[in-house]
Amino acid sequence: MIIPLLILVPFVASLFVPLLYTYVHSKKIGWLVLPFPLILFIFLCFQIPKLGAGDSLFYTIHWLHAANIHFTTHLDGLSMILGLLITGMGTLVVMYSIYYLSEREALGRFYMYLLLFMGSMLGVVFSDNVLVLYVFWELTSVSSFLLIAFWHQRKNSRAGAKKAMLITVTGGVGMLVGFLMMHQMTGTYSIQEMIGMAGTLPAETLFVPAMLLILLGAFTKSAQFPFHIWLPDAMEAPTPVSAYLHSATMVKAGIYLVARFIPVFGESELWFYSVTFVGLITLFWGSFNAVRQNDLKALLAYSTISQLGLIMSLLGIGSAAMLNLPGVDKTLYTAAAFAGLFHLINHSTFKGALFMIIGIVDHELGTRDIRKLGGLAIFMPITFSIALAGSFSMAGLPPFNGFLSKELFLEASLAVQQLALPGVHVWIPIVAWVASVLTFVYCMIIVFQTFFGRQQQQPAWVDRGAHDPQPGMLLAPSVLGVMIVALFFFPNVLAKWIVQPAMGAIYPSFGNPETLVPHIAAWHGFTPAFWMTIGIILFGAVLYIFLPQWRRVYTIAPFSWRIDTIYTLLLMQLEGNSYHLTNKYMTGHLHRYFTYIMLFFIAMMGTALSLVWRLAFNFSEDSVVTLNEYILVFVMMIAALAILFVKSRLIAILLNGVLGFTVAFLFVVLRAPDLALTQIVVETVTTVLFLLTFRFMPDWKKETPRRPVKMLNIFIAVASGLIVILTALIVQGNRLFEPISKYFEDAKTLTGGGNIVNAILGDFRAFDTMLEIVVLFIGGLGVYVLIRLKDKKGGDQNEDQ
Amino acid sequence: MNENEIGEFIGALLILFGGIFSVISVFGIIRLPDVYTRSHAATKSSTLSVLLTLIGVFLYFLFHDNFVSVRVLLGIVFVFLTAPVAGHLIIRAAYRSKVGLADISVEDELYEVLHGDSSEKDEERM
Amino acid sequence: MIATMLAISVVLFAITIGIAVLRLIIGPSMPDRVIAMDVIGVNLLATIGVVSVMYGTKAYLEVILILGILSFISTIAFSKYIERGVIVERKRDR
Amino acid sequence: MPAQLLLNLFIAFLWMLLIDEDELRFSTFYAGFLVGIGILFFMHRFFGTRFYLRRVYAAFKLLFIFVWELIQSSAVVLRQILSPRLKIEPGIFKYETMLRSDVEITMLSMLLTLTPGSVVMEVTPDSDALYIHAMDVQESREGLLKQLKNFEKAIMEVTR
Amino acid sequence: MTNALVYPVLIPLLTAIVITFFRNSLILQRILSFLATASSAGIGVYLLMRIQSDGILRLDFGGWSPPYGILFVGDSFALLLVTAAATVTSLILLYAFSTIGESFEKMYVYPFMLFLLAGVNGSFLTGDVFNLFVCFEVMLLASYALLVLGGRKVQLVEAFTYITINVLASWFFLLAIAYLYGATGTLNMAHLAVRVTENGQGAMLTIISLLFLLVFSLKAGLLLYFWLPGSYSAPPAAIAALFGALLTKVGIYAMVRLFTLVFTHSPEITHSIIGIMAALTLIGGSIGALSTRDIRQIISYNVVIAVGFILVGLAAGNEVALQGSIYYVLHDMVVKAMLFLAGGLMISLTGKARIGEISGLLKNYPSLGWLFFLAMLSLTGIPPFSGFIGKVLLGEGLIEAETYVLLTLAFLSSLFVLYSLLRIFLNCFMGEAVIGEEEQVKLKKSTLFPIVVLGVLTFAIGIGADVLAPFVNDAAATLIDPQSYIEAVLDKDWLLKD
Amino acid sequence: METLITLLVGVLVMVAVYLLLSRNFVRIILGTAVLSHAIHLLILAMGGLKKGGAPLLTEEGSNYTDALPQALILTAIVISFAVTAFLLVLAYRIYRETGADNLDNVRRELDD
Amino acid sequence: MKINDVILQTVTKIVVFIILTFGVELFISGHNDPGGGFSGGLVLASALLLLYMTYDIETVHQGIPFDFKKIAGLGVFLAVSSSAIPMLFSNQFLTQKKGEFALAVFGNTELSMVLLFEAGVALTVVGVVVTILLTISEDVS
Ligand code: NA
Ligand code: NA
Repeated sequence: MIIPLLILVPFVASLFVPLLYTYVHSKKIGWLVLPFPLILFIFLCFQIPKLGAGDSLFYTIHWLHAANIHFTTHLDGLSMILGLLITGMGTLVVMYSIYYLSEREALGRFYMYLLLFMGSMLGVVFSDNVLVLYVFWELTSVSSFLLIAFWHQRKNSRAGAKKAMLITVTGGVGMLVGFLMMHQMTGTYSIQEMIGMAGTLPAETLFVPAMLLILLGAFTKSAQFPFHIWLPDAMEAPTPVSAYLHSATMVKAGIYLVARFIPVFGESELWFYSVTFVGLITLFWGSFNAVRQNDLKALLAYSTISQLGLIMSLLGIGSAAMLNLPGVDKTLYTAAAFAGLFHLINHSTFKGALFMIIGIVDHELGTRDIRKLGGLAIFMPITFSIALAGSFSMAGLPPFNGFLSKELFLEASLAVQQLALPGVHVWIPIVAWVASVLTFVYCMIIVFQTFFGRQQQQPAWVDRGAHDPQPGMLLAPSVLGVMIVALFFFPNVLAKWIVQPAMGAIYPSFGNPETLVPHIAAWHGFTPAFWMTIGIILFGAVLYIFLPQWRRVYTIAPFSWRIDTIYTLLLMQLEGNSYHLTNKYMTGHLHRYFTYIMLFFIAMMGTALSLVWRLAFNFSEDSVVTLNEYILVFVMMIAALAILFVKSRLIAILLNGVLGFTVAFLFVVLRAPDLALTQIVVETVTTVLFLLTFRFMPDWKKETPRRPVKMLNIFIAVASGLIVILTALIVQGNRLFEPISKYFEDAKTLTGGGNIVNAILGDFRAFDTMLEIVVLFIGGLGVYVLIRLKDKKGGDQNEDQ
Repeated sequence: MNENEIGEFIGALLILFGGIFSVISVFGIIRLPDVYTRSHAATKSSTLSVLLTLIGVFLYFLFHDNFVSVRVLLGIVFVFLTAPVAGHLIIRAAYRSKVGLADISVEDELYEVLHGDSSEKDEERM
Repeated sequence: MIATMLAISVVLFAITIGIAVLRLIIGPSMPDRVIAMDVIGVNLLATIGVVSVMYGTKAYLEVILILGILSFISTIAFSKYIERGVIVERKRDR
Repeated sequence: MPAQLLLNLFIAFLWMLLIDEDELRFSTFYAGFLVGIGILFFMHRFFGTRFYLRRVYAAFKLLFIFVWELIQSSAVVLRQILSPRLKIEPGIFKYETMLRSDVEITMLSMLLTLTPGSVVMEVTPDSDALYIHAMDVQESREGLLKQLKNFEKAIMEVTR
Repeated sequence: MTNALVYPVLIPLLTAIVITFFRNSLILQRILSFLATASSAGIGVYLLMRIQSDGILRLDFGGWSPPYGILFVGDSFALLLVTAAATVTSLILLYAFSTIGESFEKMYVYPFMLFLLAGVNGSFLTGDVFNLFVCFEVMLLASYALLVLGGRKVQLVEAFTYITINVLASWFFLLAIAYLYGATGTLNMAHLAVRVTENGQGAMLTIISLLFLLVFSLKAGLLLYFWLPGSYSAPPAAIAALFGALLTKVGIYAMVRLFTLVFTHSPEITHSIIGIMAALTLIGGSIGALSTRDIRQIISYNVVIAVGFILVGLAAGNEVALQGSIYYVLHDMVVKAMLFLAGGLMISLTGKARIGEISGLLKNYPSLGWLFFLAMLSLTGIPPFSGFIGKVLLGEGLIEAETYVLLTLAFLSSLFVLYSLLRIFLNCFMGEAVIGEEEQVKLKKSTLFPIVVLGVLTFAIGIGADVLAPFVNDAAATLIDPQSYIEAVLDKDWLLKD
Repeated sequence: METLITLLVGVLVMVAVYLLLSRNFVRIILGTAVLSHAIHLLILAMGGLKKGGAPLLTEEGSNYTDALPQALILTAIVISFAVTAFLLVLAYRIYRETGADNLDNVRRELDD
Repeated sequence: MKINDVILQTVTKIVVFIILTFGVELFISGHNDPGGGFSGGLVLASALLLLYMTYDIETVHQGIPFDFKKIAGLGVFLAVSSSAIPMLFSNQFLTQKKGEFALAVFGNTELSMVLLFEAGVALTVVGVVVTILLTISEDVS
């Protein structure tokens, strides 16, 4: 019960905060928000021992029995990591926001969105039912959208929000379909139950599409190449949001999902390849692009992309442990997954700290442009210290936690060489190493180009009052800074209490998770990984120093490409083409629409008829025709055809009237006196109506459509006529049943009326008659209204209320 | 042949006459030179033929079924009353809408009165 | 004998109607056409009478009267339209 | 005339009551009506008007004249239609009538129009003259005028 | 015999007629018309309960037992739609009360709306094909009148297009009925089902069924939707909402009903064609929604997309897919009404109707903006709003039927829905506010109220989908296995005799 | 007779469809009118023609023609009358409002 | 020269009565013969149409001062509510219950719900047709 409550609390809070804000209209509102994540964090901390003992907490609230969708929460090691990140980072970010955001901002809305996000994110990681997971998944997209567009007056904010929403929701929809396919295969929406059936799945045809679709969701959310393009634009959000959603938590949802599904899909080589290589490409592309950024925040965005790629590739390599390959030491690969989880945490600490620092710089100096910044170390010593820790950690330097996970990563990349799989031996270590070099470079950029150099700018900073911010603002980044260092010295505490249960969740079939947790040590000899690290530092330093020289690489073709351009072009093309395409057929011209409809009719019925031409015609049931009937019908045909050729509409009306009268006569011949009566009167009244409305209209002009149009019209008319005739003849020749009408011949005894038609109209089917006069009544009122209610303004304004 | 059969026969004969008359009068509608003369053929000869026919029908039912059809009688009266009015109105409309007389017409005492002073303008609307 | 007479007359009426339709199509003037329509209406009425006799039924006698009424009304409507353009005035002689 | 008719009907009804049969019968009513006619004819001078059946008689006479004219002139028109060469000289002429009331004018016009060879085209606004289109003015003017006089006289017998 | 079955038609009908006599007493008109729609909704709920306990209900009009007389058949499918239609109409009425204006109110706008509802409900309930035609006509005539109300040029022109196309559709309908009667000699739908089954749905009957398909496609806007965007964006918001919520649904209902009850024997032809048409509709609607900057047109194209989406379920033809379609229909009625009302309000408040002409409304009318946002999310199928459950079930059904192309298109279309509406939200609600506080038209609470209620409804349907589940499941079960429908309509001896 | 009527219906449909495809209001409305004639005759033909006397029980004889289609047609006639009236008045209003007698012209005017 | 419609008007005075009588007769006899509420109503409406054409709206309105919209509404109301009445006696909707009493005027005509229903139909038809005609005519002239 407690876990659903956990999820519910932020949602409830998100409703109350804006309400509260209307009363407490000040920055203090943040202090009221702070307890929520803090209490949740503390609560989760208390659960750690329970999970360490190998337990996990399940709770089900029944929701939709019909669709087998239930709100089942599941707290295990994996979700615990994310849960701690969400609440812990949440606490710090709120704390930071209290000082960061000015009083002028719409704080009520800000905290509402933030809490909304927090609840959704907790929902994502605690849900066992994939559809419920999806519910929260999309809600994180929505809250992210709202937060990115927080300053919606800015064009870029809106564009960024739109891009993030479109891409993540697209992925989400794909993921949903993947889940539905999983349901088709397994009959369940529960992840745990799916894991239980994992062995039988690869044989299913839907296995691969389901896997790819779920990965699509994960990749879009975690900003993996080529879907990463939304993340840099998401930096339009206030910095606390960037720190929280777009580096520490939301983007980790995709990572979480991949980790979650390793037990389900891990046995597939395709899974291994997809996750590993997408991760590696993202790692490379992110770090490569981070180097060229001038905006510190953009740099951090690309670095986040890169780091997410790193974690993703680690999970990919980790999934190799599930591959049924002979003679493979599984722990080599479980170690990769371990590294992934470890780095997941580490990344949140140093990246969160860095974002907050950048925020402080921006807040204090009003710019994030590297080219304008420099030499801040003297003015902002505390800020600088934290930045240094964060950057060096990210670069993989000791004594910071990033060093440890970087080592593990390099080892994992080398471990791949043991795999008997094509295409992995060379590329994975090389890409890993190159990307690490680039990572080193941009970390140096952060440190040295912001806090050192550019001495000439210093007086300007003094004028602007560059100094460390008030202590409150430094509190949150300081906490993270401490963690960066602490985790370097005590990594195994984290490993045992936090990561180990998660390993159990990723590899449920591997027995005791304790065996899956390697001992982390800062120094473990002159391993290949060590030499790689040395190489990274050396090459990185060289590259950093000669950056101005080789920077033009970014203008060379493949490196200058931006996936963004594809996105923009796609949307533009979509809008432009859809405009042209739609305008091509939605012309507003009635005759065009009639043409479509009739052509559809002809195509469908014509095809059907031509396929069943064997259906016999049978004229034996035909009743006799007398000479006068032949003459009259012939005359009717002439009169009808003449309508097409007469040059005045009055003649056409006359001909139509004659047609009506002769139809009435046919009704007499065909034994339908009531029809004849009605037809005659209705025809006359209709004719009178024609005359009444004609006075002001000009006579019709001869319509001379272009020849092809005319031929088409003739074709349509003739074909329609033929189809009607043929179908009618088929039906007349192949009546299947006696009509039910014999019953009505007892009308006299049944209803007391001797006129069967009227008995039907007034009794058997009186309801038709009742509605028919209602129709007539509406028609009458309609005509009245049509004439009487005139648009007084005359013009076509939108005054439609 | 009893008296009923004679009655029926007379009825049928009237009907046949009606048919013949109608063909002849419609022949007039084709042959005559202008709308005014054609209206003569229409309003009366065809009225006559219809009246003959309806009387025939009336007689037939009278003798065949001993049935006095008030509706047919009413129909006869109705045609009798309305046919001339209709003819008169069409012709008046024709003249007022300036449909010309045939060339063979010899005199027109109405022309001066109606179209002489062009105070009333009736353009053709068809 | 009677049947033959009736059959012949029905055909004759049909021919009449056919010719009237021809006049209706060729005109030339509008009143010509209205006259033709009037002729068609009245002859249809007669035909229905004969057909009633042929079928030996009184079911269609209402139709005769109603056709008479409405062919009259439509003739008046057309004449008024040709003559005045308006067939129902709000107030005469304004 | 209406008063006399009403009285006649009253007498017939009275007669029916007097006979006092078990059920209402049309024949009794009919008999009573005939009795009423007799009584009224005997008494009509007291009303200061003509005996109403005289009008009925006049109406029948008018009808007879009309039917006769109808047949006659129909024959003329049919002959003209059927003659191989059209020999007609149509035209419009004005006829000033001595009839005045709406009903009289209408009756005259209808009779004129129904008989072949002539159509009333216009009635003057004062209802004192008719414009008549004749199928063959020269040949039938004599006949037409005679016909008109006949009609006028017969109509006045009925209406006045 | 349950006379209550006719109330959802009779009450609006009688009320409409009665209030025509009180043209000038607007208050009375409003009270009565609202009572009529609200009570219809209530009766719908009551009847749904009755069906749960008593099974499918029927009412033989005049006591003439089927197939001779006309009857109403109340199964869960029909009554779910009746309830939704009446509910949505009553909310739209509330909106109309404060926006439609006195000149409209005196020109019978409420009677027309009630007539429309009566026709719609009749179409849902009737068990007779020809009566279905008549009910359609009641609905159509009312829609014609509503469409021209106000008499602006653009309305008149769109009305002409709309009416003539519907006249053609009605003609096709009659043609189809004529052929069907000629072939089977009956009009009662259950009886038709029996006779078609007995004879086997041969080529002739399939050809006839294609004609019905054409008719309902025109009415529903399945592929043949050319008339829709124009005519739905011409009238005032309340009326457009009514159209958007109800009109296409009737065509959809009829198509589902006939192709699950009567013409069920050649799905490889009929349902395949429906599938292809639905696919093309999804594509055309999606493209259309991006093609225009006119807010109402965008919303109208969303109507088109929904039609394709719902009928994809019929094409798949299995029970889960149909459940999904039913959920989605209900959802769409609520949310389309909401969207049209919100869109209409935007236009009336600003006097502008196109993206790019409006900006920053969120500052002026935050509540309206968030309601629009909510409608957008719901329509995209973003949980936990009402679109989600239908989407999920439909997805399940499509996967089960292995119709992956339809699956792909259906789910892709929701992205187009999102994008098209997001454009409105980002451009019109977000951004710099251009309307100053002093020139800002005041937004009345009473105007906003019905939109709020609709928003609550879409949330409630999403969260409380389980409350609807027994009804939806029953509805889908009846559609999949119409035997219970047939047995409820035709008495035992009839089934034996035939 | 059924075949003959069906042929007539076919011709009427051809004429009507051709009229519907034109631009002038009156032509289109005439098209719908002709279309309604066609469908009424077709419905009648679908019930079988001249298979008995007029469906009046007062008539002698025991064989009646199918009355149901007749009832349906009566309903259809009324409805098509209502629609035609509405459509005509609509065309008239459009003309009074815009001075155009076909939709293309009005559209052109609206676009400007 | 002004138009003198004396002939038309005189004849119409007579003819209208024939038409009206016929219309009522059609309405009454629809039970067993061709006719009924609908055609009866139409004929009545065409009688009125003839009057409007012969005279003019204002003149006719002086003689027949009805709001035809209301007549139509009354008709529909009659038809629909008479359908609903049987429900009050726990019969099915639209049960056309036959009454036992005979009306002296029309002989042994059964007064049934059908008659009420048909009267509603006839009134609606008259009301609607005349409303349409008048609405257009008043706008045109
Ligand atoms: Na004469
Ligand atoms: Na018609």
